[in-house]
Amino acid sequence: MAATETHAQYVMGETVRLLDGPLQALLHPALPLLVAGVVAALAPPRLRKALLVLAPLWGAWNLLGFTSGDLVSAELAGFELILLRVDKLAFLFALLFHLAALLAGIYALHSDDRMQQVAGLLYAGSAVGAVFAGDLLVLFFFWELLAITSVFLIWARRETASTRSGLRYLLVHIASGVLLLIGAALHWIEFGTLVFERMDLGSAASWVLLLAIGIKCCFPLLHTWLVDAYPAATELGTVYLASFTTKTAVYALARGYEGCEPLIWIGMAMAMFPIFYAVIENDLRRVLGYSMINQIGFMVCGVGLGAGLGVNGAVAHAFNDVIFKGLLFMSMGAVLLRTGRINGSELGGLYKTMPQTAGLCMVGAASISAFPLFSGFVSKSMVMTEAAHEGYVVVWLALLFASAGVFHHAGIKIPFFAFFAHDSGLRPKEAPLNMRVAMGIAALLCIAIGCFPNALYALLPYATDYHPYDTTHVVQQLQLLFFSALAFVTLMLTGIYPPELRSTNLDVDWFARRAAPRTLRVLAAVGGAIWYGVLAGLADVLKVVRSVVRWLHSPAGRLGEPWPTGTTVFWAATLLGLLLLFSYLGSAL
Amino acid sequence: MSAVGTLLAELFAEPGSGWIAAGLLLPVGAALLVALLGWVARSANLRDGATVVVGVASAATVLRLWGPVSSGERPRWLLWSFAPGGHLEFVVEPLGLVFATVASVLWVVTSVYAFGYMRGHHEEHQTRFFCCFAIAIGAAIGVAFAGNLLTLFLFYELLTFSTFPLVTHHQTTAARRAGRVYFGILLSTSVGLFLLAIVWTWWLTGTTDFRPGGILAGTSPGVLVALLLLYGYGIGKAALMPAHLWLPAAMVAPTPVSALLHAVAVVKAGVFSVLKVVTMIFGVDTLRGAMDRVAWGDVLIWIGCFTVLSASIVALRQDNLKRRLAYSTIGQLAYIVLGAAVASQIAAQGAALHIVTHAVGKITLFFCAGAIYVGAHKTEISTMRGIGWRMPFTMGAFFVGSLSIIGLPPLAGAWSKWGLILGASQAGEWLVVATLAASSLLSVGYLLPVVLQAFAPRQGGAAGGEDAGVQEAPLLCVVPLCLTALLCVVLFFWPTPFTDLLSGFAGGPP
Amino acid sequence: MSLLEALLVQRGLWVYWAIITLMMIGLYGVIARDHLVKKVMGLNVFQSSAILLYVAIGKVRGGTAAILLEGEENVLYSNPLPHVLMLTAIVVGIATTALALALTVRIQEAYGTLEEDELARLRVREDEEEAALDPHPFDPPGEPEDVEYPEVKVGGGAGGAGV
Amino acid sequence: MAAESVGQGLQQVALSTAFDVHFPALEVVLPLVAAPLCFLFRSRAFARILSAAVAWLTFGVALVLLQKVLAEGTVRYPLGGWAAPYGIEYRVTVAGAWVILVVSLVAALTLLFDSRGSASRLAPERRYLYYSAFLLCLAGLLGMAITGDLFNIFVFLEISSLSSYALIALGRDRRALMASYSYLIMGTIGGGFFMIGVGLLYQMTGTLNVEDMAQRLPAVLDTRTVLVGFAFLLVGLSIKLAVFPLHQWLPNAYTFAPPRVSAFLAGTATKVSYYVMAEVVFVLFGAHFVFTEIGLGAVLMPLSVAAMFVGSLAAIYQADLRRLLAYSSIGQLGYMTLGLSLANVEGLTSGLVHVFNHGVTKSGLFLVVACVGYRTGRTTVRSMAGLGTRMPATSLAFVIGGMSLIGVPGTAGFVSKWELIRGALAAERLWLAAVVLVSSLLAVVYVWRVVEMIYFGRPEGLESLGRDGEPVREAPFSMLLPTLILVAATVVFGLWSDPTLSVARSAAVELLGGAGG
Repeated sequence: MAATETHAQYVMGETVRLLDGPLQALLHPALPLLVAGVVAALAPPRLRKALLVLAPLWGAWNLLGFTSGDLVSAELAGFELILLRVDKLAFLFALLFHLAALLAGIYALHSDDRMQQVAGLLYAGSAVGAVFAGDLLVLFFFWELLAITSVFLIWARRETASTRSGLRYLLVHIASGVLLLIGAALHWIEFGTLVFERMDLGSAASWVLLLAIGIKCCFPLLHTWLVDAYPAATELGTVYLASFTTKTAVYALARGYEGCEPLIWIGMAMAMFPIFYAVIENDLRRVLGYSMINQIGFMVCGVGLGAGLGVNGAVAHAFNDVIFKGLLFMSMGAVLLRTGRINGSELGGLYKTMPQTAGLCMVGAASISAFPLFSGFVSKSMVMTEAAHEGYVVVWLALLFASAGVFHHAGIKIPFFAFFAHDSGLRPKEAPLNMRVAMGIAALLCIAIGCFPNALYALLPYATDYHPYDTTHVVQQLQLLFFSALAFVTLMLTGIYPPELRSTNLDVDWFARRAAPRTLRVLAAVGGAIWYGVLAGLADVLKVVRSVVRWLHSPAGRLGEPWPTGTTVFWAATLLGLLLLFSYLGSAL
Repeated sequence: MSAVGTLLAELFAEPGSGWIAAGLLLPVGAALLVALLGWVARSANLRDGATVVVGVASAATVLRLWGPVSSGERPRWLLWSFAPGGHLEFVVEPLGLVFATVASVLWVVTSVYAFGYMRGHHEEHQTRFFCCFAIAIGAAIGVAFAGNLLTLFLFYELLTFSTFPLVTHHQTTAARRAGRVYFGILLSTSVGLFLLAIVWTWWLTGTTDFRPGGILAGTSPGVLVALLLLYGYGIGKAALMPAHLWLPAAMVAPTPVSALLHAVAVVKAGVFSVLKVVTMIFGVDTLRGAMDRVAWGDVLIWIGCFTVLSASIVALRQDNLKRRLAYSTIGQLAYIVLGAAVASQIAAQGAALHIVTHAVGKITLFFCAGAIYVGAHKTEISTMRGIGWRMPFTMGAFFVGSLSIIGLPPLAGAWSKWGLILGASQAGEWLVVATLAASSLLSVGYLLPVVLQAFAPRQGGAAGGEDAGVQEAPLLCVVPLCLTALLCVVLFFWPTPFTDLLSGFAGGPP
Repeated sequence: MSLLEALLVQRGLWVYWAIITLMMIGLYGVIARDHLVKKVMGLNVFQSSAILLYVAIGKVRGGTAAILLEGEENVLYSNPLPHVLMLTAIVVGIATTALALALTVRIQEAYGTLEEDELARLRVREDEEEAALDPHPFDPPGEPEDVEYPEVKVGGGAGGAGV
Repeated sequence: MAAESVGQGLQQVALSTAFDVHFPALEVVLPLVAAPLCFLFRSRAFARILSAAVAWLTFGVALVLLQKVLAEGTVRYPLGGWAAPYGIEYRVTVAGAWVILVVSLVAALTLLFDSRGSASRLAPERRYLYYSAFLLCLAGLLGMAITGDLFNIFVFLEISSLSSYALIALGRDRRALMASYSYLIMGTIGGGFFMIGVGLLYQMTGTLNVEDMAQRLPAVLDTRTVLVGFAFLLVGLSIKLAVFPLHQWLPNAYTFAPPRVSAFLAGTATKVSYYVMAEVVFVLFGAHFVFTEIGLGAVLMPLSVAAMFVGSLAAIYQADLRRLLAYSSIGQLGYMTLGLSLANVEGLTSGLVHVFNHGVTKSGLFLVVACVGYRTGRTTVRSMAGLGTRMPATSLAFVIGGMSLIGVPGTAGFVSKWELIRGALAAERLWLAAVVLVSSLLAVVYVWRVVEMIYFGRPEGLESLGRDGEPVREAPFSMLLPTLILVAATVVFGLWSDPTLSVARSAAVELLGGAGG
C-alpha cells in the first residue's frame, strides 16, 4: 500500500493521487467523512445509518493509503495553502478520529435524529481535516468547521438550556477561531509564511496562537465551555464531543509547542484543579467533563515536557483517553437514555437491570484510573516518568495527586453513584444493542492496549523503547489506587464525603455566563442612555435653534416679514453712512 | 445628427468604452422599457421580463470587461466635459469592476426576488418601483466606473435621488418621515462635507482623477487627515456613526429595496467610494505616512471601531429583524471603512473583497427577512419561534448567510475577514484587529439567535400552534435566496477571480 | 482735515451742506412718515437734492449759460452737461411721482386707507389667512385636518378695472 | 489709450458697412420702438405677437453679439456717430453680452408663456399696455448692460424700474399695489443714490464714459469726493440688487406681480444690477482700490453670507410658493455678491455664471408656479398636494428646478456653487466654502418641503378640485413648453457647463483685468 512519493500527483484541492497498487485514487482524508455527512443530510434513515458505520471505515481505508511526507497544496485567494501534510503525528490522530467516529457511529445507530448523525460525521471529518492542515489558514478553516458542526450536537437536545449552552459554546469556539486567524495573520507578517510548524514562544503570533489553542484545549480559566456544553448535549452528542475538539487542540499543541516549558505548569494546573470541582459535582457527565480536563492536563504536561517520551506520552494518552473517556460517556449516555436522569443523587442501583453497561463502565473507569493492564496505565505513566526524569519533582507529585483524584471521581464515583450506591428504585432496560456493541469494542480496546501497548507505541511520533510494566510502576500505581479507594470508602462511611449539589457549579464560568452578558447589558444600557441623552440634548438644542430661527424668519418674524418701506430706506441710509465712515476710516489709515 | 455620430464614433474609438457605455446605459434603457411596458403597455409580465432580460444583458456587459481589465487594460470613456478641468469620465479599474459586477449580477437576482415579493405582497406602483430600481443600479454602476471624483459624486447623488422613491414606496406618513431622515442625512453629508472635500482636493491638486497610488502625495499630513475625516463622514452612505441614522430609518421600504440598499447599491456605493478615495485619491502609502505623523491620525479608525462595536451591541437588542440586519450592516460597513482607513494594501484588498462577500451574505439575510414576511407575516424575531420547521429553505439560507457574515468557513465571509485582519495586523492597528475579533463574536450573538428561535422545538405538538399558516414564500422568493446562499459557499471555494483581479489594486502606479 | 475744518474753512461748500440737508429732509420724510403721499413728497425732496447737486457741479463761478454768442471769444461758460442731464432726471422724477401717486390712488381704492402701518396690518392679515391654509413646515406630518377652503378674496374691491 | 481705442472704434464703424455693426443699438432700439407700437395699435394679440417676436429678435442679436465679443473683443458703437467720450457710446463687453443674453433669453421664454386670463388686473381690451410696459422694461434692462455711459445707465435703470413698478402693480391681488409702491420708493432712492454717485464722480473726472472715467479716476482716487461717490453708487446698486438688509422690497414684489412678470423680473432685474455693480467695482474703481484700500470685502462678504442664510431661512417658513421662491432669490443673490466680494476670477466667474444659471432656474420655477396657479387657483405650498400624479410634468419641473436651487450635481446650480467654492478656496477661506455648502442645505429644506407636498401630500376636499371646480390636470402645452425649456436648460447647462462657464470666466477675466486700479 506504500505510495511512490516521487510520482505522486495531485490535482488542486481535490487530491487525486496516483498510486501503484490496488488503490488508484485517494481522497483528502477528511473528505470521506465530510462527503458522507453531506450525503447523510439528504439520505433516508437506513442509508444514513449505514453511512455512520461505513464512512469511518471507508475513511480509514482511504487514510491508510497515505504515508508521511505526502503534501497537497493549492493556491486559493492568493495564498499557497497546504491542504494536506501527512506525518506520523497527524496520522495517528487521524486514525484515532476514525476509530472514534466508528465507535460513535455504532453508538448512534439506534437514533433517527438526522441532525446529530450528520453533524457527527461532519464533525469527525473536520477534526481529521484539522490534523492534516499544513498551514494555519487551513487549520483555521477546519478549526471553525469543528465548532460549527459540533454545536449541532448540543442543539440537538432541543431544550432551551442546551440551546443557550450551545450558543455559549459556539461563541467560545469562534473566539478561539478568530484568535487563530489573528495568530495566523501575525505569523504571516512576522515570518512570511503560514506553514504550521513548531514555534518558540516569544513572537506575538505564538502567544496568540497558544491562546487560541488553549481555549480549545481547556487551559485553566478557559475551560468553562467544556463543563458547560458537554453535559448539555445529547447522550450521543457528548460521545462525539468528547472525542474530537480537545484532541484536535492537543494535536495542535503537540505540533506547535512541543517542549515549551510553560505548558508543563499549565498542564499541571489542569490536572489538579478539576478534581475539586469533580468531587462536588452532581451531574455525572459534568464530572466526566472535569475528569476530561484533568486528563488533558496530563497531555499538555507531556507536550510541555517535549520531544521523546513526553510527546509520545501525551499522544498515547490522547489516544487512550478518546477510547476510555468515550466509553465512560457512552455508558453515561446509556443511563441518560434509559432513565432520563444523569444526576448522581437521583441514580443508583442500576446494575440490577443494566449489568452489561455497568460492567463496561467499570472497564472504562479502570482505564481512566490507570489500573495496570488497562489502557490508561500504559500512557499516563509515560508522562509521569518523563516528568520525574526531567527533574520536575513538583510536577511529578502533582500528577500523582491528580491520578489519585481521577481514580476518586472518575474511577469510583461514576460507576458507584450510577450503578450501585443507594437504590434509586429505577429499573430501566439494558442499553440498546448498538450501544453495548460500541461500548464493548471500546472496552476491548482499552484492555487490548493495556495488555499489548507496543502496537500503540509503534504508531507514536517518536521511536520508543518504553516499558510500562516494570515493578516500580505497577506497585506504585496500585498503592496509589488502593489508598485512594480507602479514602473514598472512609469518607463515605463517615459521611464526610461532600454532598452532591443540585445547583450548577459556576467557576470562572461566571465571567462568561453572568459577567459578560451583564457587562454587555450594562454597556448597552449606558451607551443607550448616553446616546439618547445626546439625542435628546441635541433635540433640545435644535428646538431652541428652531424657535429662534422661527422667531426671526417666520412670516411673523423680524426677518421674514416684509418691512415697512421706511425701514428699508432707513437701512439704506444707515448702510450709506456706514460705508462712508468705513471708507473714510479706510482711506484715513 | 452629426453630434450623435461623433458621439458614437468617440464611443467606439477607444477599446472598451463601448462596453462601459453599454453597462451604464442598459439599466437606463431598462428603466425606460419598464416605464413603457408598465405604464403604456400595462403588462406586468412583459415589464418584469424586460427587467430580467436587460439585467442579464447588463451583467454580461460588465462581465465582458473582466477580460481586458484583468489583463491590465483600463478601458476609459470620456463622455463630455462637465466643467473646465472636470470631465464626466469613466475608467474601469479592478475595484470598480468588482463593485459593478456585484451590483449588476445581484440586480438580476434581486429583480427575480422582487417579482415574487411584490406580487406575493400585492404591492402597488410596481412599475415605478422597477423603474427606479433600474435607475439606481445604473447609478451604482456609474459610481463604480467613475473616473474622477466629480463623476463619482454625480452618480452618488443620482443614487440618492433614485432610491428615495423606493424608500418611501408606501407613501405613508411613516415612509415620509423616514424619507426625510434618509434624504436629509445623505444629502446634507454629501453636499456639506463630501463636496467640500472634493473641492478641497481639486484645489490642492488641480485634478480629481482617480489614479493608482493617489494624487495627494506631498500634501501636509494634517490636511490629509482632515480630508480623510471629511470624506469619511461626507460619504454618508458608508454609515459611520452618527451618520448611520438613515439606514435603520430606510427600513420602511419594501424588503427587496432593503436588500438593494443594504447589500448591493447604496451602502456599497458608500464604502466603495471611501475605499476608492483612500486608494486612488490619497494613496495608501501617502495616507499611512500622514497618519503616522499626526497625533490624531487614527481618528477615522477610532470612529470606525466605535461604529462596529456599538452597532453590533445595538443590533443585539433589536427585535425587529430588518432593523437588526440594518444595524448589522452598519457594523459590517464599518469593517470596510476600517479596511480603507488602516491604509494598507492588504487591508484594502480585504475591504474590497468584503464588499463582495458582505453583499452576497447580507442580501441573503434580507431576502430571508422578506420571505419570512411574505410566508409568515412576521417581522419581530420574538414571534418567529419554530417557523424554521415550516420554511426550512429560507431559514437554512439564513443560517448560511449568518455564518458568512460572521466570517466562518466554509463561507465567503471568512476570506474578507482574513484579509482585513491580515492588513490591520500588518499596519499594526491592534485596535482594529481586536474590534474585528469582538465583532465576530457579537455577530454570532445577534444573528444566530434568530436561527435558533426559528428552529426552536415546537411546543404543544406539531400541528397547530404558533406556526399555523406559516409556509415557504413563493418560489420566486425562495429560489433567489437559496441561490445567494449557495453563492456564499461558492465564493469561499472559488474566490480566486476576485482576489486575482484585486491583487495589488491599491498599489502604486503600475 | 476734520469735519469742523471742512465746515468752517473751506468756503464755497455751503451749497453741498444745503444739498445734504435737503437730502436728509427728504429721506426723513420717507422714513418717518406713515402716510403714503407724504412719503412721495419726501421722495420728491430727495430727488430735488440730487438735481441741485448736479446743477451745483456745473456751476462755474462767473460763468454764464452755455449759449454760443456771436463774435464773443473767451466767454466763461458754466458746464452745460449736468444741466442737460438734469432735464432727463427731472423727467424721470415726474414720471416716478406720477406713478407713485397713481398707486396711492389705487391703494386708497383697494384698502380705504393710506397709512402704512394700517396697510401693513391688513396685509399681514391677508398673509396669515393664506398661511393658515398651509401646515407649518416643521409640524409633524399628520393627517391633514379637514379644512374648508374659503375663497381667498382676490384684489379687494377693485378687480378688473384698467390702470 | 482712450483715444486709440476710440479711434479703433471709429475705424470699425467706418470700415464695416455690414449691418451687424448696428447690433448693439438694435438690441436696445428694438424693444424701445416696439413698446410705443404696442400702445399705438391697441391690440392685445398684436402686442403679444410683437413683443414675443421682439424678444426673440433681441435674443438672436444677443447671441450674435456674444459671439462677436468673444471673437473680436469689446464691441463699440458710438451712438449717433458722436465718438466717446463726448457722445454716448454703446460698449458691449463679454460680461455685458452675457447679461443681455440671459435677459433676452428669459424675456423670450416668458413671453412665449401663454399666461391665460390669470395674468393681470387689466381688462382684456387694455392688456396691450402690459406688453408695452414689458417691452420698456426689457429695453431698460438691455440698455443698462449695453451702454458705456454712466448717466445713460441711470436712465435705462429708471426706464426699467418705472415699467417694472407698473407691471408689478398689475398683479391681481390687491397686495400687489403696496408691493409696487414699496418697490417704487426703494427703487427711486436707489436710483437717486446712483445718480448722486455718478454726479460726484463726474465732478472729479469730467467725464461720464465708463472707460474714460476709469482712466482718469486713479489720479483723484484719494479724494473724499470720490469715496463718497463710490459709496453712493454702491448703496444705490445694492438696493436694486437686494443686498441684505436692503432686500425687503423684493419678496412682495415678486410674490404679487403677475406670473410672467415675476418670472421675468426674478430672472433678469437683479442680474443686470449685478453686472453694473461688477463694472463699477472692477472696471471703474478697480479691484485693488475697492478691496485693498477700502476693504469692501469686509462689508460685502458678511452681508452676502447673511443674505444667504436669511433668504433661505425665511423661504423655509413661507406658505406661498412665490414668496418662497422670492426669499430663495435673496439667498441666491447672496451667492452672487459673495462671489463678487471674493475679488478673484473663480468667485466672479461663479457670480456671472450664476447670473445665467439662477436666472434660468428661478424663471423656470416661477413659471412652474404659474402653471400650478392656473390649474389649482392657488399658489400656496399646500396647493401642490398630490400634484405628482395629476400634473406630473409640472411637478417634475419643480423638482428639477428645486435641485438646481440646492445645487445638486448635474444641475446648473451646482456649477455656480462649485465655482464659488473654488473661489472661496482660492481666497484661502475654507470656512467660507463650508458656509456656502451649509447654506445650500437650507435650500434642501425649503425645496424638499414642496417636493414632499407634491408626492406625499393628500389633497382633501376642495383641494382636489382646481380653479374652475374641475379636477386638476396637467397645464396646457403653451404654458408647459417654455417652463420645460427653462427647466431643461438647468439640466443641460448643469451637465454641459463648458460653454456657460467659459464665457463667464472670460467675462470675469475681462472685468478683473479691466482698466483702472
